[in-house]
Amino acid sequence: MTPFSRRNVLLALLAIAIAAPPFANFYHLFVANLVVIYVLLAIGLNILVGYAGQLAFANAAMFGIGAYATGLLQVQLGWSFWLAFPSGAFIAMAVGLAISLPALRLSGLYLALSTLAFAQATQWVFLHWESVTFGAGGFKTPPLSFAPLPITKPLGLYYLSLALSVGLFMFAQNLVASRVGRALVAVRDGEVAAESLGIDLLRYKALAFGVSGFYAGIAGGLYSALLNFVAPEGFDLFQMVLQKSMIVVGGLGSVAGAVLGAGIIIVLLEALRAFKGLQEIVFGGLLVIFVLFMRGGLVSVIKRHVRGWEEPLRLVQSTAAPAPEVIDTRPSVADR
Amino acid sequence: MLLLSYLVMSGVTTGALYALIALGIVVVNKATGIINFAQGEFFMFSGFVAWMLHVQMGVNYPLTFLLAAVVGFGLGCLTDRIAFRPIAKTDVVSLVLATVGIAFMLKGLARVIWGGKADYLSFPPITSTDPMMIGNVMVIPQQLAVLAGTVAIVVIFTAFFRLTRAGKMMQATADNARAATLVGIRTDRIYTLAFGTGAAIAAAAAVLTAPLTLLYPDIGFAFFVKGFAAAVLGGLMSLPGAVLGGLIVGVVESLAGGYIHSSVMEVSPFVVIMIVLVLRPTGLLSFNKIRRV
Amino acid sequence: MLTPRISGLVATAVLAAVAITPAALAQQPGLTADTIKIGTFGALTGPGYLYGKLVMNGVEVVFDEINAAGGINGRKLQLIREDDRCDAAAAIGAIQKLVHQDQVFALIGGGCSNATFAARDAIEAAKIPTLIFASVHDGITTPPAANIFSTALTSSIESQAQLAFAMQQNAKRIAVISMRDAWGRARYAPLMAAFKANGITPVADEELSPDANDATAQVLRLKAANADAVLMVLYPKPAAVFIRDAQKLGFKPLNVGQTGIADPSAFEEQVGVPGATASFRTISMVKYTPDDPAVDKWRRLVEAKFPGDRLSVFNQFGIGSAQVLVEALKRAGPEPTREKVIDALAGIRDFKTDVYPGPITCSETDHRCHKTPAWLAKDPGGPIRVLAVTPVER
Amino acid sequence: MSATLLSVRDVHITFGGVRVLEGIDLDASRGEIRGLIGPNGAGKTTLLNIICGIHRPQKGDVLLDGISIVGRKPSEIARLGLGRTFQASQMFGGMTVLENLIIGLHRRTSSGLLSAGLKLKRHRREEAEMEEAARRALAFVGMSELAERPATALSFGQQRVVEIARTLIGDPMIVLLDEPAVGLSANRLTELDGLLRRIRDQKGVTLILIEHAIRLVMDICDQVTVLSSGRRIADGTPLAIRNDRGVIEAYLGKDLRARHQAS
Repeated sequence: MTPFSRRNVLLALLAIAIAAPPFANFYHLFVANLVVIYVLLAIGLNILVGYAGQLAFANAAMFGIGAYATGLLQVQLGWSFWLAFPSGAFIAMAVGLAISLPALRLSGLYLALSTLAFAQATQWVFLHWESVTFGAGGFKTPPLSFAPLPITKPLGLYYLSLALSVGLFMFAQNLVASRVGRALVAVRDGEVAAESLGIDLLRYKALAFGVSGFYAGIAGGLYSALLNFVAPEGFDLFQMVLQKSMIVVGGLGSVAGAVLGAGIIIVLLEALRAFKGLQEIVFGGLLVIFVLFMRGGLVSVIKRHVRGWEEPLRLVQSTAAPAPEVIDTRPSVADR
Repeated sequence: MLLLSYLVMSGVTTGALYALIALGIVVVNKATGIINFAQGEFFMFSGFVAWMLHVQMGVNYPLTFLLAAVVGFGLGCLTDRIAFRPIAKTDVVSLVLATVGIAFMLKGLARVIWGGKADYLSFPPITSTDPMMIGNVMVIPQQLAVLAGTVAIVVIFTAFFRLTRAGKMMQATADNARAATLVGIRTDRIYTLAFGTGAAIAAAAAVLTAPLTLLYPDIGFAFFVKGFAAAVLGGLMSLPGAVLGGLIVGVVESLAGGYIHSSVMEVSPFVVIMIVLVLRPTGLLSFNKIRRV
Repeated sequence: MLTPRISGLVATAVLAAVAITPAALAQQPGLTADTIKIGTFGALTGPGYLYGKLVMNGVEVVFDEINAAGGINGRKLQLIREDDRCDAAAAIGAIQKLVHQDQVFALIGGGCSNATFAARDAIEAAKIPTLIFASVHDGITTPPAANIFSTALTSSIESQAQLAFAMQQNAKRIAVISMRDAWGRARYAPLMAAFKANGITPVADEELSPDANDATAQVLRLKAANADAVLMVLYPKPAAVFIRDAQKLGFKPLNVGQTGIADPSAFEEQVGVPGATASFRTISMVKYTPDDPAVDKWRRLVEAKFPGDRLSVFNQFGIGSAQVLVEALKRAGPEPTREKVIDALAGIRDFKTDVYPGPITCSETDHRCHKTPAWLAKDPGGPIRVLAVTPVER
Repeated sequence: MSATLLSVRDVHITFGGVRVLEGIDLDASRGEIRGLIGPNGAGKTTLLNIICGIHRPQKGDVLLDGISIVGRKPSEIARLGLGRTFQASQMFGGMTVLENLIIGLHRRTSSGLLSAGLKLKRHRREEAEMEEAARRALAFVGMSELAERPATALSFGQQRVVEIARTLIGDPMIVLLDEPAVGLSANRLTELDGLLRRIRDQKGVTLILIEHAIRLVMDICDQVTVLSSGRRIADGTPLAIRNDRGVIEAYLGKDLRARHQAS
């Protein structure tokens, strides 16, 4: 048997996550809640970058849009959190879909810049549309209450985040192992071939952006409730790099990797508090080291050493032996 | 009319700086096909090194310029050795993220080394500080020095690519890496050379503009984003395109600031770029390549 | 692999261990017979390190001095630093960690306005005595939280001072140029309120990016508006760019700076154009520029403790606030409790530090303890002059 | 239902001022194998790219089963029943061989975001059916044992075959093959020959084949079209083409023709 299979390990983590709060202090609960929120972000981003292969830099902006929408619907329109929160997620999804429109025409580095430009424009709007967004100073969100339930806000929010993360983890896992997930990987591995097989590039790129936006939006809503505060600087370059490194450390193109990556990066960020002032160096170095030495992320290392970690989508391990037949290949100039 | 000439003049001088950053980005992209996110940090770091040489150690300006370029070149080569060459065959996402990691490390390092100096470091001007008149537009001589430096750097690098063996090999590698390998070009050396020259351009830009823009560890990213935008406007592959892109970004900013409001200055180039990319997805100066399958 | 869930378990074990330890002062976290743990938070990395790390360095030299002299009632001060990266989430995390994990006795910190503002709820809930050393956001101290005091010049105080100064100098057409970041906004809104309170409107209201390298457009617009005084809500870098371009374009209003540009001689050097700073005046939160002989002692201590650093105004923020906190700890007596320290802070009246321009006065109802900005001027090439120390009161 | 399945009419295209195709006509009937040959640079691949929608001709029309497909997206044309393989390998490296084949069924399946994400019953059934169909297709090309291999671990020749199988599994009416024999050993070439015949005979699929391996073309094609410098210079049975002066000239050059005839 495989006691440390992917399924068992994830279930054990879940069990710990459910059982731990009564034993944890406010600080641990806060960090645990952050982890759970970042799990959502990392899964969403991994679908876009790891699976669909789109080099997009707008995830922090979509996270921000989710947080702002959830917060502002409460503050400006007086909606309850329970209405504002899902609406915020759908707004982020709609924005994700909208920025995917240029993505059909753009690829690679051009797409990277267009999403970077979008992120800059979003920051600008957060900063300057003061009548709505309260500008650079940000705003406090109304305190969240789980009123009829006998549960405090930090604990309630933690369990809400956890439930959503588990649900959306399952959704993502099903999705990537399906017809849709394969189409995304096909778009990543070869756009022309994917099209020749009837896969509509725009549709699937838009889908990846939309799903990613939805996950970021959910995460944003939870984040605004966790902090009770929304301001532009939370959704900046550092945020973007943070999320990117989660999927790199966990493993590009792996849902379980996104979970591991989010957990590790957030815990590491907390642990790095000890490296007074050296955070940037350690963090940057970590990114380089992972890209250099563990390109498949932690998941690929685990896959190599522990049985039972195959992804639902039978993603390839680079170490697999090539087929015996060796063939005379002619270098093709047409193939860049 | 005077307003316009002032705004254009200021846009052009700022744009020249963006153009230099864009040049570095394009040189690296031409050879390797990736965007070096650490380009802005090369600029920052070499600027600090130049400050140390010139202000703290009293090295004269021309020598500082030279030494900073050498340090920049070394920094670029090191980046290639550490974070590009070992993984050159992997996906673009990983490669780009590795340069992001380098950028963070350089930023952190600069903060540790120079951050305790409390504030924004100033670099003494190399030219007279008295404004001078060109027609009826007043300019600071240092701005003209930046412009002249930009022109010189563009000329030097264009000549490098057209005339020297190394330049031609870089060009060939950019056009078709596999074919270049087949004719015996050591492409890994070309990559090193590209990172090195890209960083050297950033260093030259830093020494030229340091007297205008104070030095601080976070100066890199803002310049990088503008430079990246400029490079994309120019089509990512063309040196003249990068210069044109830089000037456009600078002038757009300046005009938007002067005629609309200063609050739209920062965002204006990005709006322009999003429009350009939607209309012309491969930049202004590149003709559509035939998609090969 | 260490996940937070596992670390949660580990922490539980740690907590259990702590609970079992027969600590005589168990009711007072962070306090032992011979130490007092003080937590500090602010940016150690990122652009905000000026208002975080450097201020903490100032705090630390004061603590060292106290410890060298035997501590407070025999207890040595121990400073625990946490990074908030100028980020709301990280600031809340830092507070939670200092309070619940490190279990510090009191807090001194707060660099970036938004981060500290976001963390206010967490600090308030912990009921821990807290002294803010640099953050200026009005929301941190207004309405006052029982346990949070500030020795920073808060936004509204500084904004009023800036406008009042320009009006005293007989400026008739006052304009504003500001940055649109968290600090800039925290300062901007009260500034507009101050304009309104005085029944005037700014003749122009321009924005300059923190990273700007050219301010031609802004200068031309301000010049076109015929402004005779410009209130600058800018960091030194954009401010230097602005002053330089104003000089270039022959625009010479009264330029009114603020605490962000509190060192006129450093600023003159940054601007780099002789004579450009002639009409520049600025507020300082502290009375002395770093090269003033009056702060020689502190310069020596800072530069000895942090080799390579130069004494900065940011260090001085830390020195002043640490002296205030130390005073409150002393007043809390040999058996201090958090409540006693909070009361002691609230009871500080006319306390003189080595760096602040005027005395520090807190009260039960007003926790903005520093209301005396100093006005500095420096004639090009000449010495710095303290023009005035003007108490501001609403 | 007419006998002509694909009809290319008077297609012109220029790139950057260079005329790449000038007035090309090409017809393919149901169930035939049509060869498309010509010297390098004749415009063969460009023609395929026009047919499958990657390029849009400046002039002319392409009809698939009577419907004009010019201006449609490649994916749309694929869904109408046109398959395509490429000169360079276009396997999806991130998936196994079996998954590569399942992708070929994309156009014939319909699960969307929600039914896939929520793993609805209908979706699970569809997935099971797809896997079964993919295994059958692998068996058809005789590569069942490679199903779980990573696609990139296959040899060049094996990748070729899997690509063909991947295209066929979607049940296209017509398949465009761009130099399937490149890089194949002699044994493999024979296998390919057999495979292409079986595809036509058992599945009734129309094939358009670009190939430099003249022996293969002459062996299996029903009709051959010859392009040179962007023009169609001949069209007919392999036998007729073999003896066509224009073709020989285009391939060998005028001075060589004399020698060719002499020999």
